[in-house]
Amino acid sequence: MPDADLKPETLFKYVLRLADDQLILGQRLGEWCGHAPTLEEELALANIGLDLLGQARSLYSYAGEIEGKGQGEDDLAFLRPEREYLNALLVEQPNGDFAVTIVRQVFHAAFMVPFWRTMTASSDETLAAIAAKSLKEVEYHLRHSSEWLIRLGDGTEESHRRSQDALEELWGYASELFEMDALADEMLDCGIAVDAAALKAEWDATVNAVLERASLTRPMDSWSQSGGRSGRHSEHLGHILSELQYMQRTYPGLSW
Amino acid sequence: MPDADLKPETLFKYVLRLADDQLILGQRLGEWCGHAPTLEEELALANIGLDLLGQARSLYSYAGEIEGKGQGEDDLAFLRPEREYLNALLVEQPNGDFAVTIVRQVFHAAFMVPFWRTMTASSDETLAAIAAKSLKEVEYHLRHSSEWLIRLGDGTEESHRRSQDALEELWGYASELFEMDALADEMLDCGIAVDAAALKAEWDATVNAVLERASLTRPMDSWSQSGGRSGRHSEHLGHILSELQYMQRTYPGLSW
Amino acid sequence: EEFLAAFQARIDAELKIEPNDPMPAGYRKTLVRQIAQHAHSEIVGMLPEGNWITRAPTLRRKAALLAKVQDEGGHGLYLYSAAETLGVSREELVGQLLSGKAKYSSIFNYPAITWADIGTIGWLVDGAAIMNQIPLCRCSFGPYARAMIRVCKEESFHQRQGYEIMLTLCKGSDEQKAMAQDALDRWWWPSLMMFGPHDADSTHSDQSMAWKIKRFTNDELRQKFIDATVPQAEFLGLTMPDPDLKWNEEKGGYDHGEIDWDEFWRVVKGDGICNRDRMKARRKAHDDNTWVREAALAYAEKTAARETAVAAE
Amino acid sequence: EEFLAAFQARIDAELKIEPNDPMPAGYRKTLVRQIAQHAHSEIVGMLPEGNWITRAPTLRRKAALLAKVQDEGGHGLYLYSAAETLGVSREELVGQLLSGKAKYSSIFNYPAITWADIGTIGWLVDGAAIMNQIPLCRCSFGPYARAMIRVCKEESFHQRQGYEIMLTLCKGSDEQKAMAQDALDRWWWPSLMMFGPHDADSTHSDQSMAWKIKRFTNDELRQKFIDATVPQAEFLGLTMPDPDLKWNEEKGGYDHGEIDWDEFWRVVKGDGICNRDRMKARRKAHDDNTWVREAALAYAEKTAARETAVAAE
Repeated sequence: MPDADLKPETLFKYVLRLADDQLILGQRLGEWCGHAPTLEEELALANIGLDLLGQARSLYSYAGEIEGKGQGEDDLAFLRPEREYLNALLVEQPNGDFAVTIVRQVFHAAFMVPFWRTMTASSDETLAAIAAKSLKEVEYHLRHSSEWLIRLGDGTEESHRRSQDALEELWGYASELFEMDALADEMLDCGIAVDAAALKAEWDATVNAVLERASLTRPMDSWSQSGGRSGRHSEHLGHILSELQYMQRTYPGLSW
Repeated sequence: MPDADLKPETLFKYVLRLADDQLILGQRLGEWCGHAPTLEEELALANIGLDLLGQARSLYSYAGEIEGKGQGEDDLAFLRPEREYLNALLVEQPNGDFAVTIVRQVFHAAFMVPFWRTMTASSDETLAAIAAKSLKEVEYHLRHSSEWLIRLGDGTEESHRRSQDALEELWGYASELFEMDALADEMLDCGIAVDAAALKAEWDATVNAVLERASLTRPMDSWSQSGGRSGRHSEHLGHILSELQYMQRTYPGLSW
Repeated sequence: EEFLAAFQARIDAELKIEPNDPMPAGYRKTLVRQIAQHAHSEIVGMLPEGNWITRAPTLRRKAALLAKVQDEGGHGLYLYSAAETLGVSREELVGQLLSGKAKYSSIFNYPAITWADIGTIGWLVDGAAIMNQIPLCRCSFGPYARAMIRVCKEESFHQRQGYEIMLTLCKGSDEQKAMAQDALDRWWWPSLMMFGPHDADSTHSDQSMAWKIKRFTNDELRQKFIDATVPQAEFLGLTMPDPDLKWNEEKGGYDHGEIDWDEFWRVVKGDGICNRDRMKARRKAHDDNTWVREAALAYAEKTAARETAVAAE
Repeated sequence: EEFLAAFQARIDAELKIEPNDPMPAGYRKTLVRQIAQHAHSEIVGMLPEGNWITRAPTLRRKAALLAKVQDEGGHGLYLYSAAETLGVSREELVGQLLSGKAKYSSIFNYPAITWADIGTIGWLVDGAAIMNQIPLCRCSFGPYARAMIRVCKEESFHQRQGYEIMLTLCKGSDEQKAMAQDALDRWWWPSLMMFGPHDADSTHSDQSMAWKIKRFTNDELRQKFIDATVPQAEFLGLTMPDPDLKWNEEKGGYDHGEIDWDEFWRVVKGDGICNRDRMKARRKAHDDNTWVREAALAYAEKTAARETAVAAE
């Protein structure tokens, strides 16, 4: 159970950040449906998308409980304005070609594996339980996407070029994953949160190993973007939301 | 003023069909903003889009008056469910490459020129006035898009191939424009509507002349699609609406 | 002659034919065509439902829909594998789909334009598919029969899920009820067409029946489907869009109105509202990702070469 | 030497320099750079607003926004034409934009994420642009000065339109007011940065002032903008996101807090939230449509050849 001095709003926001990451990335993967490179990959992308949606659902339900105002998973997932979505910018980036989708997944999964592993030791039992279940899932996501990145990097000249381009395109969005702020620090002090900054070394090692096997070059740390955690998004999120929220906005308050 | 035995619902629906055609095509043209082939064409597409939006606004306002339930242009444009949009399938087809956009525009304008010209003689004074204003606009649309089609057809091998493909892709959607049904017949009998079927000969002559100058081949009449006039759309319309309606659905009842 | 008789005797004894067994060329050809068509239907069938994944109204429905579409992809996989046991590669079959040479179920050329269509597709389209497929679990060709057992189990789950969506809508607001009724109005006749032409007009039926690839005629299956579905519609409080539909005490089933076979053939021949969009989507997925498949192949070859080199050291 | 003195004398006499007049290489180069940068800004500036055309909340706003974006394209056209009078082609200038060699106003690397951003862009961004541009109507180079007169007229219409959007939001619901305040919070500082570095840090200023390409310093223009804008914000009932902002009776203007020049330079150097998206969008529009421009050229050549052939008969 959370600390006595912990404000529920703080925990609520922290859990929403996590939930939004998984929802928006799951939504992006859903866009691949019917358009994937092979039938096997069609199934794999759906599988990863389903895992992420499942994680998002557990997290939103928990956030609703913490908030205690009767909001359920759907209220939180569908009925907030854009500026209240707290996902990292990485996950809202467009699918691009398959290389972009795979690089985005490697970046995300290489972060989530140590994140959920550390979170299993959270003093918050609900988060610890979600972490234990999610860890197994993201381990598979990391394995699957890394294998693809190796294949693409070490495949043909075209696939090498496309994957190197994808790396350059997304590189600057990775650093936001490791950002800590007052809210995350407070949660860390309570023993609830993960010190995201401390996961950078493992992420680097994981990504470097994949890049080496893929004969790809690690991009320079010459730029970085953030803002998602405070709801300052790229222009992509609004278009995601116009589809995501369409039914709930058009027919408010109904059961489906 | 409308006939004594004319039901207002009939006129309302007839005007909505017209309004929806112009709105949806205008919305599609708006998608080109910032992505057109040249700066001059950027301005031209915006210009055509603006004309169509303007026509749609006059028509929706009039439809709202006919209905007499206090619905304004925005209520009608933004707050109906998909099945109540009555536009022809042609105008909701995706922009595709520039050739597809141009062919769609030629098909539409080659129909609207004789349509509005005939409508200027409508016994409904409002429609006759809208027609007079719109006629000048669509004459420009027809000229502009025909000139492009000629350029593309008689340009390079690639542009010829792309414009022939675009013709084949959209050909079967043209016939819906000429369809008459009980509603349109009733309006025709009252002296309000245009006999769309009777415009086919002029459309054929216009399009044939352009195709000849463009060295393009008129496609075979081997298929045709309809359903839009009774709200049976392709899957494209739903995605158009999720963007079009987003703000009004999210923030109902506000002034902007 | 003698071989054909012996083959027929095996069939009549309800013995399964396996891939390496000798079989008449016509039997092989019929099966390849049917299994491939079935596989293609699963793949193309992902598109109308896939169209709603980004817009599903709740997270639970979104997850269920994504899982369903994933199952359909899985069915496609088993079925292509079953066809491959007959000596034709998946690439070849997919090539036939993309060139327009091979057919897929025409039902997927109708658009999924409202959320109620997702319910209706589960309820009626999967329902009709199950009617067609349950007898196929006893098909004389072993790999197809076994694939069908697995497929049917999942389809019937999808069918219940679709019905449950309809139930939710029908218990909901007036708008939701209207949405459900509208979807039924649009999908009912096309779902009856899924069973194919009337027996009198069906070309491949007799031989397929003899070979026990088919065990019921089109009209028999259609009748079973109608008889099962009408009470479900009644329970939902929906009206069937067929004024001629009525219980026939004598035959113990429903009589129905005339099916619009012109529409059926028009859509089969490529003129349904979505035929072009479906093929465009499949071709685009294939063409845009050629480089990915090439990369996977190149990598596999490199890896194999490296392993050989290591083994040779 | 003598030529330079004579040129400066013309400038000092407020005579306009026209394209065919002799002019120092530096003058020409400065003008080409500035006019091109200005033209590129108009073109890139279409993107953040273009992002809302499909989602504008009412038909009236949709039409006004589309018209506004169209005006910006038109400004781009005049400005490229003005630059062309100095002997550099539009193709060359566009090439410099797409290669990343030429700059455009950094403000357009911030995203337009809510509808209030559309209001704020009109109010603040067009407002700041006008402050910069009004003196340019008296620029020593004739074609640029004349283009600016037309541009300024339209920009000031856009600025009023943007302010009117803000007024509507601020008279609206709590959500709308919050949306307006949020947009101001995000756009205020970037709009102050539009005037460029402080005079002490500004590299090109002195020579441009002497040549009367520039007539006020960056800080002077920024001060004018702040002084004009603060009362407008007060009228809207919005709070400026600068706790140090306060009226200074002595200088007869507002003092303001420290501008984050690190952010300014980061965005100028390509690391704003949208720099990559903007360039990707422009390059894609260019590359995807190469075939269209080639077709237009091929057609023009064919037509010219035909006309020549006819004339020769």
